Amino acid sequence: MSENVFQPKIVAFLCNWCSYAGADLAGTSRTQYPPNVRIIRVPCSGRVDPLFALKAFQDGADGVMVLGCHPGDCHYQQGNYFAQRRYALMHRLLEFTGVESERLFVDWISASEGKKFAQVVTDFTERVRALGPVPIKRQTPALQEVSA
Amino acid sequence: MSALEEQIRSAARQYLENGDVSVVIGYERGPKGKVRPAFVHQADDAERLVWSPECNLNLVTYLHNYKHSPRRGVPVPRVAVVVRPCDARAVNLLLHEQQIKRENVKVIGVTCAGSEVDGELRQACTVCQERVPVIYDVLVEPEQPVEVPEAQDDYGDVAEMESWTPGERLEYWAKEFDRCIRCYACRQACPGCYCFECVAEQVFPHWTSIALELPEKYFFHVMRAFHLAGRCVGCDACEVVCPMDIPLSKLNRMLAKEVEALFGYHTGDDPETLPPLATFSPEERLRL
Amino acid sequence: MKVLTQAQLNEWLNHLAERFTLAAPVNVQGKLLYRQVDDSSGIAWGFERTDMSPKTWTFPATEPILIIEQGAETRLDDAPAPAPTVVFGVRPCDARGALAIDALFLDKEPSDGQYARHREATTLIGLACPQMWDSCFCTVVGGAPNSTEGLDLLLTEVDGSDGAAYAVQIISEKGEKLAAGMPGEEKGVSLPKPRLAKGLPTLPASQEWKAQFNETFWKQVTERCLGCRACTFVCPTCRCFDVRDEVVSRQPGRTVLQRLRAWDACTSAPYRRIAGGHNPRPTQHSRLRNRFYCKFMYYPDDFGPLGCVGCGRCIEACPVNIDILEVIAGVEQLAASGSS
Amino acid sequence: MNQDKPRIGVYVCMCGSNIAGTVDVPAVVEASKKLKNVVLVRYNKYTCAGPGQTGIKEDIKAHNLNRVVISACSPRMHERTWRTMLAEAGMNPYLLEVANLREQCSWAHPAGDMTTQKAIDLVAAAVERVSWHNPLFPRRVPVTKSALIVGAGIAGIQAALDIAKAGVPVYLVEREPSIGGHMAQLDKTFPTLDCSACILSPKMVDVGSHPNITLLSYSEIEKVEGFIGNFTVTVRRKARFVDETVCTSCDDCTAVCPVQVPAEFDLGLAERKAIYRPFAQAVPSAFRIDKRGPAPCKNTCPAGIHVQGYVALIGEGRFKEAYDLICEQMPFPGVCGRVCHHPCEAACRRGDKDQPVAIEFLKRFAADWVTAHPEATAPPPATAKPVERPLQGHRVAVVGAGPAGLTVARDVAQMGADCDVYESLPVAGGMMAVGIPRYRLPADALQREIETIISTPGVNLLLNTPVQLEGESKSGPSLASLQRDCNAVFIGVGAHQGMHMGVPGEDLKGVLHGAEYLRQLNLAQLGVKGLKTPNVGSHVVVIGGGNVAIDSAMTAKRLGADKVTVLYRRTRAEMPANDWEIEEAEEEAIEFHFLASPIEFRGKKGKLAAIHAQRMELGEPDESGRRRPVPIEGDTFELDADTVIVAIGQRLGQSLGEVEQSRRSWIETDPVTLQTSRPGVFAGGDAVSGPASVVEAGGAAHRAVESIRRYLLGEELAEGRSAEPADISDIDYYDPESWALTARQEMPRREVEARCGFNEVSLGFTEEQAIAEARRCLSCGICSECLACSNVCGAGAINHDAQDELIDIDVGAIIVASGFDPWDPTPMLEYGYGVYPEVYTGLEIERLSNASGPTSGEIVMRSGEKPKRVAILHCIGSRDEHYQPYCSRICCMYSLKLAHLIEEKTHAEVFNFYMDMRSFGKGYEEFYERVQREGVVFVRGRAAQVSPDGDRLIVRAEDTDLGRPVNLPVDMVILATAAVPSKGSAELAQKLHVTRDATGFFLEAHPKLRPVDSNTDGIFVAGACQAPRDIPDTVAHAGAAASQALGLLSQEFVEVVPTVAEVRTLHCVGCGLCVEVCPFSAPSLVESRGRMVAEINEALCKGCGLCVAGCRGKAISLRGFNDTQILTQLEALLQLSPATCA
Repeated sequence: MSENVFQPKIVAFLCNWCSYAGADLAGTSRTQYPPNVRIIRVPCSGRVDPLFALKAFQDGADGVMVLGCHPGDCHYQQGNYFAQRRYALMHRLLEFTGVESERLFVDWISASEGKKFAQVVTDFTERVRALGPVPIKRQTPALQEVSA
Repeated sequence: MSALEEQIRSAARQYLENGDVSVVIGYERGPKGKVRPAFVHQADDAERLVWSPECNLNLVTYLHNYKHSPRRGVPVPRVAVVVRPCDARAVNLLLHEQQIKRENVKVIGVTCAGSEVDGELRQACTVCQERVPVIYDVLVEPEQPVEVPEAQDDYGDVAEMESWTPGERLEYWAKEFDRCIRCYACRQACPGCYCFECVAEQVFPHWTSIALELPEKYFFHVMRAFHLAGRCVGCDACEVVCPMDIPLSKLNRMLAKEVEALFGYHTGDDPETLPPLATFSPEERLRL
Repeated sequence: MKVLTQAQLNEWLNHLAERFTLAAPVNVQGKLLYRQVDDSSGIAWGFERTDMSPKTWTFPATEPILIIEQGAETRLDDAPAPAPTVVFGVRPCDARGALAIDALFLDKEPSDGQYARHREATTLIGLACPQMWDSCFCTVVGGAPNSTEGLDLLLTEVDGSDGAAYAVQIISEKGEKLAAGMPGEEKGVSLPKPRLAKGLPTLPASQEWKAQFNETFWKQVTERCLGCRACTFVCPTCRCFDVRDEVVSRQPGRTVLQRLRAWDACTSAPYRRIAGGHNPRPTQHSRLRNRFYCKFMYYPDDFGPLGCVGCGRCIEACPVNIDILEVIAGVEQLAASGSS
Repeated sequence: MNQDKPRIGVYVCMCGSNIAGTVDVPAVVEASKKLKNVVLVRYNKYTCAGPGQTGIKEDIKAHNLNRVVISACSPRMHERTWRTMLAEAGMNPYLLEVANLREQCSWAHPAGDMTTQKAIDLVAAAVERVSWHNPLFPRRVPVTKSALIVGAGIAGIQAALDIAKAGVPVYLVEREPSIGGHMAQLDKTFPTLDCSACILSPKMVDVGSHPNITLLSYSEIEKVEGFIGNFTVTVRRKARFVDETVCTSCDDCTAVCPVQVPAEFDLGLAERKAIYRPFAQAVPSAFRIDKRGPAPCKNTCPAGIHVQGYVALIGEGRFKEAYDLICEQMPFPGVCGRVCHHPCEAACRRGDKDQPVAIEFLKRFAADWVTAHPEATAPPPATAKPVERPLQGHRVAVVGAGPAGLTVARDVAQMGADCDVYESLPVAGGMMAVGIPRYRLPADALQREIETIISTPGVNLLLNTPVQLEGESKSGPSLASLQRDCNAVFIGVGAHQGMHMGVPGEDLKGVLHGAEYLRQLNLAQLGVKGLKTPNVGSHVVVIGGGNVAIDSAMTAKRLGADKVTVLYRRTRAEMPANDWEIEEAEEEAIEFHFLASPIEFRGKKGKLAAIHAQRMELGEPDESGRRRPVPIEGDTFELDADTVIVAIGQRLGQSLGEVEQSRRSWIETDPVTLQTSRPGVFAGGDAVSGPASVVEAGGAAHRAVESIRRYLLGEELAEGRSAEPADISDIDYYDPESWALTARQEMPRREVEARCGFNEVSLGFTEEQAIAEARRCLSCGICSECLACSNVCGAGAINHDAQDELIDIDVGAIIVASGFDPWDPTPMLEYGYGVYPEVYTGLEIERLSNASGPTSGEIVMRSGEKPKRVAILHCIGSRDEHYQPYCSRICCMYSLKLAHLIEEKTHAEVFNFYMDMRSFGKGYEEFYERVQREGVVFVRGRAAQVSPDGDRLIVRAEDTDLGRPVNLPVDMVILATAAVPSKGSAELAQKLHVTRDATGFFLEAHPKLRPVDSNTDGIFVAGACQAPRDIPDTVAHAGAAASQALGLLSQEFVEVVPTVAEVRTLHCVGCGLCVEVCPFSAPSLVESRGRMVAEINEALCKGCGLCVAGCRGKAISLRGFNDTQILTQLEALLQLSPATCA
């Protein structure tokens, strides 16, 4: 990859039962996807407080993914349904306050959808790359001074 | 003295005289003529109470100060509170969230013709069609019925902003949040904000910095709006109290609009209905 | 005394903006705030009282005060030094506010390094008030609309031959240095007398406050307090802060933290809450009362100056109309009734 | 928070070259060394292997490590292994964090700086996170020592027997009525060609008789709760309607069942009865009744007559049985068959397509047939049903001998009560006798049915005995006296008084009222002494638009009127009379004058001469929905008439005293119980509802009888009852595949010219007509509820009212063995399955070849002839990305087996069209060679199309070996269809919270190492539900699953994850959101220091974190996944990695 291409930072919260297993399957099948994504394992998409996404953007994530089991397949019966409602609203809120809603990606990936996982990550990385850096990152003047 | 004032005072006097409540929360005028919250403990003091369109806070917020027993062995105080229709929805919110017990609160509901900020009718009031509070023990009514505006709230202001580009919206909010001094007046004035320790101030877990910089202000306001999703009653007290005049109601109204569109839910219609984030529907597939 | 026409003043300010960070009252979406300006054109002339005090330049709302680098060994660095700054349009009360803060941060050992660097780097150009505005009460707390205390230069608007003109009083050495090369001409002018407010209370002495500490009066005053931080953040003398170390960069072998200082307020509940949830000032009543006692008793007793300069901003900012003048009058009355 | 300063050991696994080949491991190690709190970093070739583990254990001791980060494969792979290792080294197992460098890094990305950078980030974030780990202590919970198996095909059977053998109780749940699955359908098994049933049946019998196995056949999983070792499974035992413990499998019931439907077990190639057993060796061997819910006709019938049942019986020519069945609910079949308004026909689903079944006429036919065949009316053979007489010793009074009263009398008498029926008229029958004209209902038809009732032992009819409902009577009985003398009273006095118009001249001679007029006429015709036929003049005008008006008009005509005019104030469209009655009246030249209403009857010398009438127009609809007639101001006219019959409605005509009245002066009753305001007094029929029909009176009678029974036995009157019929809108009724349109039989009628006098107009169906008409029935409910089976069942095993039952079962392990289904090849239009009759699926041929199948083992075409040439097409729906991408694994071999069987049984030429031959198992390749030697032809090439050619079919394919097209004419085509997950797998997976793979089969925890574990602990998969497999593999797989389950069940305790939610009480404001969102009811609000706060029941908490994320004040946290841990990991990941890769 060329040096001057923008490499977005992407954080993905993956539920342990479906999506994390799906990501594992992508690896097991040697399906390739961009290394920009950093995965955090959580028990359920219902565990992922939308504030995590907000916080991730603040800390400089250019894109945040929250992936859970398909509706009806939640290991905990209802977690993804609640996640869906929470993220629907957080999405609108980000959109309304000027953060491109494409930066927050919520989807359902089953344990058998390794291919889909890789595809989704690849597409998302490219979309976020096109958007450029997240606009609400915390700027720390002190850091710039020191690291300069 | 208006008919409304007379009725509020007489209700307050009666509650205090009968020992139904130990304090009545209403409005009074300060030494320079400004309207401000009043706490009436004696029946004779009921004469201090006033009512005018300038009464634009949500006094239900103060119920949080009276929801617990002050000392062991002392019962939870009983309180009367003067409310507008939007404030009354907050009473239902707090009832649903088990913060107050119905028997401990007397609601003096005022038939509302809209409240004013700096002499101008609050924007939401120009389209609000609710005149009578959803919950009250005493209804304060004017001699003449209050006109209901024809316009319903179509959230036109919010919709207009939604037509902007993300960049324009970001610029707008960056400008507005830039003035924020993180004084938390918005949070403190809100009946729905009553966490023991706000996420914005917690050390463990450490969600956000103490800095008064734009990203932290953004985090705070978006976080607060999210925590009020499906819970905001639209009283706009947050915006009214903001010393920096940040149009916070827009955030809440945007979410109210979405909550209405997605879930058909209005905060505070009654104390029983589960708010949208406390329930789900297996059939729905929302835009994500 | 040197007198500048508006044009000369503008020219001078433009000149200053090239050499210094120039801050002045700016109308930001309807609010008057001291913001950096590139030249005189951005200045909100003819203002009364700004919504925030110029404290933001000598005691910023947030700033790093220490840089901590953890690697093989730990290294501590001062926070980046403030740039040389001129604040223009400082009202005399606000300059007295800076002096009040100095009493704690500079005059007592150990002094606050970062604050000292700010004060060192900052020159305050005052603009005298022609009158006391609504809610102003500087005269109650020992100030005046044309007080020179704490300022480096004070400009007073005088009648010019065509439009406004400003008479310049040089107050400090720093001011003198800055005024070198200032345009304008020396003239004999008499400075106008500001119009003072009437019917203001008299400030009771510190011991009078002490006597009223347990009065039910405080309950009445504070019952409606929402516990926000607006009054303290707009105040030119409030200087409480919170400190936290925050990681700003992590690399294997090198973690950089900044020690961040941000304004805090004694009126808010978490201010004195300690681990385990205990709060020595458990009620809003005790918290707000503390603010008044700090201003009129603890601070003058411990550090000298009053903690209030009578700018009246807290009266304007309070969402529930808690009025410090009403409090002063109340204590005055209590003291009078108590002594009789 | 952790007390000690973290001392972290980092281990970077190379995983051979799996990680090291892509990630620069030395660079990761060097970077890790610089991380905060890291004491030592090592790298291993294989960290999971013994030496790797031993080294770590030694390091922990030697370097006093208190945290460990292992950077290796996915934690889903070895996290458990390493946790155990930590425990062995004396550390808390939860002070471990695994960085996934393999599945989510080295395997997914190319070698390079970015991949190495990602690996470094992952390790560094794990190091930061592990600093915040706290020791956690799993809870130990006892294991319930029993297992549940879902599905009882060969896999479920094998697993059940294996577990049962080990002494552990097993619950075997099968949704079909019998166990056995698809294996029971097969003929022979490959490659040994032994009989499938012969090797399966003994195992099935073992299951049925094993003391450790509880067989729950015809049952489905409703809900699964709990966790490993402690599941609670709710099983729906679907109503079988035959008690398995009582049924002796004698098979008497199927002989009498009149309903035939295609047999599922034979894939529709044969038929079965509605009561059936899928196959002879079924286990359990009990029968089952196939019901789809109440048929719409029965459900709509106010009296609840078993409509579909008697229609089915008539269709079989069993007329007497049909008559008896009708009589169970309706003692007046002959009456009802003539005058019913038949709502059943409106509900008949036939009517959606062509015309409804002529149900009413069939009922009349049954009644008439019985009358005409007295020899057949001998009492039915004594049934096995014990006669219950629960009301013995009670006395019930019935006031009014109309249809309601007589039905009540019969029913309570049959239950053993003594019943006095009081009738004020000299005849019994109420409106049936005195309201309906004789040309509609001949006297003998009615009289016969009344006699049957009053001859019921216990019924005592008292004619000419009015009962005074108000106060006490000196002359005769009163309601009060009846209540004193009897235990319960039923009032069914009807509505016999005609309403008056209230216009001037209504008292003139010549003005009659409908009800009284018809009563007088009927009583006279019945020969009651002293009553004369009423006189009508020559110009008769009937006022009104209801049935009474039409009856009055038509009788007037028959009594000699020259001209009869019906005057009605609205239009024909609004007339309440039945359409067919109006049509008949029109046929008989009755005139209609619409939109007019009399305002005065004008007379001469006290006798009617003319009607002064007002013209009307239609205005707004009234409350009945009909448009209201509005007078047209000033528009009146005069109509000559010498007789007027006012038929505008009827009323009670009796004062009620203490019995409450409704708004319209009818008797007020509870709609569910029909009890009046006086306890013990019930009422029904026209007196309650206003004028209605015989069948509605019958319905009211049933309702009242049930209430009287409950009342007399001291039971709660209303419990479990409703005033509404069952809601059947969701029932998916049976649709016969061959639903041909057939016209409804016409009712033969008397010619109009012959309709003089009071002869009956309708003549009734012939036997042939009746049978033909009855066979038009679609058998909506499948079981017709003719009750013939109940009548013949000697064991009394049949209960037509059985309900589904939900039972909760506690088990420690669950095995899913839900099997596969053969794929339905209909979507592959090119093969013409379902279009050309001679295209079969493999399983269909299995049934044909099976000696107990529809052709007794003959492989023949639908014509019955043996085929001369057969083509077997392989890979139908398998290895095809449009359908199933996978190889179904069993098809090659079963195709070979079928080829052999066909060749053997028919000597036909057999052609196999295949893509690749997969004969992988023991003896399979040898079998392939054998079949080749037998002369079966193999063409390598997937068949492209099957098309008709006269009587034969042409198979088109390309022979890829020879590289030329093949066009082969054959007699029969067999499709070797794919195996797909069995129907309902998706729902089952959701209930069990286990995952399925992309093709829908259940997903194993690891494809190689954990082939029978699902990804939910304690739930195992067995057999073809996990992937298509043949019988030997299925049996082995099931045995493996059983052994895994036994391994679990042999433990006393299981450890339950400690990663559950906990509340920071200080921060909790008690809003209750956690209580609202938790799917497991783990949080609740409790009082703490004067306020309400949340508390987590750890035994119920599953650790999903739904409440944690919902809690606004962050008062709840999730152990092992708390906010600080996740935020630290998040910050580390983001702060470490530069935005642009340098």
